[in-house]
Amino acid sequence: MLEVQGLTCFRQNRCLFAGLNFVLSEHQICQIEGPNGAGKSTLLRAILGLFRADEGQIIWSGKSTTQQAELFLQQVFFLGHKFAINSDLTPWQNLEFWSALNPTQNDDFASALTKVGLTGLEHIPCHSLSAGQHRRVALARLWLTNTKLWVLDEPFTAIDKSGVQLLQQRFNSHLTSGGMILLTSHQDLSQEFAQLHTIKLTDNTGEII
Amino acid sequence: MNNLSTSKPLSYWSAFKSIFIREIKLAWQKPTQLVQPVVFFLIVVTLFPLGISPAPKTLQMIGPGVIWIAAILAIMLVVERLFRQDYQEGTIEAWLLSTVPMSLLVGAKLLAAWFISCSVLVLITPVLALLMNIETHVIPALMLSLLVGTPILLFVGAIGNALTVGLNQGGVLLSLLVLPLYIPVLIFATSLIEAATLNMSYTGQMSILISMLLVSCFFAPVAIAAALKNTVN
Amino acid sequence: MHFNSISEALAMGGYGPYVWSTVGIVIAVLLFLIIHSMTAKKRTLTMLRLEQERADKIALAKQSNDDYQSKPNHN
Amino acid sequence: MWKWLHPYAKAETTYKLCYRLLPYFSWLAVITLVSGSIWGLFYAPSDYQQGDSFRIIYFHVPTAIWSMGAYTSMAICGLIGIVWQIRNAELAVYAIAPVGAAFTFLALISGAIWGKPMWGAWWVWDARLTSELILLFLYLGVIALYNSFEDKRTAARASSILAIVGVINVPIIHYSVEWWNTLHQGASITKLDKPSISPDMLWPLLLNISGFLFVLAALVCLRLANQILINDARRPWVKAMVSEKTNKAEQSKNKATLADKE
Repeated sequence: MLEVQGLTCFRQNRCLFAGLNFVLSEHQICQIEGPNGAGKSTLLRAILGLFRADEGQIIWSGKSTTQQAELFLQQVFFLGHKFAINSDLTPWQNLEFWSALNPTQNDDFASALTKVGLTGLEHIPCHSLSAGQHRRVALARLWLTNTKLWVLDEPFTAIDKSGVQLLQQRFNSHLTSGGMILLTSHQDLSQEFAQLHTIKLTDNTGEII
Repeated sequence: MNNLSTSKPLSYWSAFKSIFIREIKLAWQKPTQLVQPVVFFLIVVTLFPLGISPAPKTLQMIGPGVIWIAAILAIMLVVERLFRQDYQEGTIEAWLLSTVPMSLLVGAKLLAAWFISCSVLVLITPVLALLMNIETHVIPALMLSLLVGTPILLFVGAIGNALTVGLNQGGVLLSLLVLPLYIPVLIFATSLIEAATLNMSYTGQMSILISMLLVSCFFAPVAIAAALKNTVN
Repeated sequence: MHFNSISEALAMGGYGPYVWSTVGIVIAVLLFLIIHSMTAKKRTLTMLRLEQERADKIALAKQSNDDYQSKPNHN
Repeated sequence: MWKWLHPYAKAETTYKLCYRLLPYFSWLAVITLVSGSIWGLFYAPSDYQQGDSFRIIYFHVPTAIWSMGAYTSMAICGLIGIVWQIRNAELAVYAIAPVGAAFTFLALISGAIWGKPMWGAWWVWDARLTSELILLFLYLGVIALYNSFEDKRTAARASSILAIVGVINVPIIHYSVEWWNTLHQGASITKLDKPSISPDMLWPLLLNISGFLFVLAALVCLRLANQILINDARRPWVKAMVSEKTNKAEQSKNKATLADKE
C-alpha cells in the first residue's frame, strides 16, 4: 500500500501543492489531473524520491520510503517524460540493459517487443524509429517488469488507438493481479477503469504553515 | 505470467558488467567520438614546437609538461560529454531508481570511459614523445605517469560534469570547476618525469600519484552519485 | 610610537606607497563587502515584494477573466 | 530522522540568531581591527631586514589564514547539509563563499604588493601566493556554479558538493605547490613566512587575525540571514515581513502625496 502524507513541493519558490494526502492500495489505479505546470510530474517524482519534497512522507507498506529506499525501489516501475532509451542502441539492447538493472519476471524480450508491435524492428538502432515506436520500446518494459507499483507519466501520448487499448489491457491485468498504478494523463479514463481514483491538482500558489 | 512475487535475482556484478558492455557498444557505434580527443591531443602538442621553438633542447625541457597539459585538455573534452546523453535521455534517472547502488553504476561507466578514451591517449604518447624530442629512456616513465594520472583526471572531471550536466552552458564553467583540481596531478606527474629524465628514482612521486588515484577511485563515484541525484531533482 | 612624526609614519621608511595602498585596498574591499551584505536584506525584500505584486496581479487577472467567462451572455 | 528534527521554525530561529549575534561580532571586529591595525602600523617596531614594508603582514597573514579557514568551514557546512539534510547548512555555503573569495583576493593583492619591494616583481611564483591563487579559482568555481542554477536549492547542493570535493584537494594543492616550489626555485627566494617574530610585532598580528575572523563571522551572519530569507520566501514569516514592508512603502508614498497636495 502506498500512502502519501502531507506532501508539499515547491519549485523555484512556487508552491505546487501543499499538504497532499492520498492512499493507493492493491488493485487500484489513480489518475493525477491538472493543468500544465500544476506539478503532476513533480508529484510522481517526489513519490519516487527523484524530487526532494519540502515536507511530508511517503509510506510504503507501513514504513517510510526513505528508510527502506532499496526495498521500495525494488517494487516500483517508473516511466517518465524521458524514457531512458538510448537512441544509438537497438530496442533489444535497450531492454537487455534495462533488465540488468531492474527486477523482471522474465527476459523474454522477443515477446515483449511483439506485444507492442515492434516485430522485425528489434535489431535496428532506436534513432531510426519514429517517436511512437520509440515510446513503444519503453512501454515494452511493462511486459517484463514484475514490480507492484507502476508510476507512469503520460503513458498515452504519441500512441495510436490500438496502442492505447493494448496498454489499457495490460493495466487491467496488472490491477487484477494485485498491482497498483499511479499515472498522469489528459485523457478521461473513467470509462476504461471502473475503480479509477482521481486527484486534481489545481494551479496552487498558496502558502503553507 | 503476472505473478508479482517471483523475480529474476538481480546481481550487482551483472549490472556492472552490462553498463560496461553498453558503453563499449556505444563507443563502437560512434568511433568519431573515440578519435576526437586523440586527434586533439596530437594537435595541441604539435602547436608547441611551432609556437615556442623547435630547438631540441627547448623541446626536451618543456616536453613532459606540454604532453601532460595536452592530455588534460583532451580529457576535458571527454569529460564534458560524459553524462550528457545519459542525462538527456533519462538514463540517469533510471539508474537512480535502480536498486543497484548509483556509485557502482557510475564506477562502471567511468571504467569503461577510461578504456574507451584515455587508454588511447596513453598508447600514443610514445609518438608524441618522439615529436617532443624526449629521450627514449624517459618514455616508460611518461607512459606510467599518464597511466596512473589519466584516471584521476577522468574521475575528478566526471564530478564536474555531473554537477553541470543539467545546465545548458557546460564547457567554460566545467573548466573553471575542474582545472584547479587538476593542478596537484600535473605537478606530481611532471616532476616524476623530470626525475626520470635525470635518471633519479621516481617512486616517491609514483606512490603519491597512486594514492591520489585510490582516493579518487573511492570518493569520486560517491560524489558523482550525489551530484547526479541533485541535478536530476 | 615607532615613528617620530606623522610624515615619517606616512613615508613608512620609503615603503609608504606599498603599505598604504595595501591598507587602502583592504579597507575598500571590506567596505564594499559590508555595504553589499548590509543592503542584501533590503534588496531581497524589495524583490519579494515585486514578486508578490506580480502574483497578485496575475491572480486578479485570472479572477476577472473567470468572471468574464462565467457570465452567460458576454457576447 | 533529522528531517523531523528540523521543523520549519528552525529557519526563522537561525535567522533571528544571526541578527542577535551580529552586533557582538561587529563590535569585536571594529575594536580588534582598529587597535590591531594602529598598533601594527604605527607602534610596532620595524623589521630589521624588511624595514617598514613588513607591516603589510598585518593584513596579508590574517586574510590568508581566514581564506583557508573560510573554505574549510564552507566545506564543513556543505558536508553537514548533504549528510544530515540540514537546509541552513547548505545555505551557509553560499553565504561564506563570496566573503572567502574576497579574503583570498586581499591575501593575493597584499602578497603581490609586499612582493614588489621584496622581490622586485609584483608576482613571483611563491608557494603561498600560488596556492592562494588556486584557492581563488576554487572559490570562483563555487560561486559560478551556484549562480548558474536557476533553482537555488539545486544550486546550494551542487556548490556544497563542489566545496567538499575542493576541501579534500586544498591540502593536496598546498602540499604539492610547496613541493613544486622548492623543486624549482630552491631557497633563493625568501618566503613570506614570519621569521621568529618578536612579541611587539606578534600582538598586533594576533589582534588582526582575530579581527578578520570577527569580520568574517559578522559578514557570514548577515549573508546567511539573507539566504534564509530568499529560501523561505513563501513561508508565512517572510511574507509577513514583506507585507510589512509594502505597507511601509505605501504609507511613505501616501505621506509624499499628502505633502505634495499641501
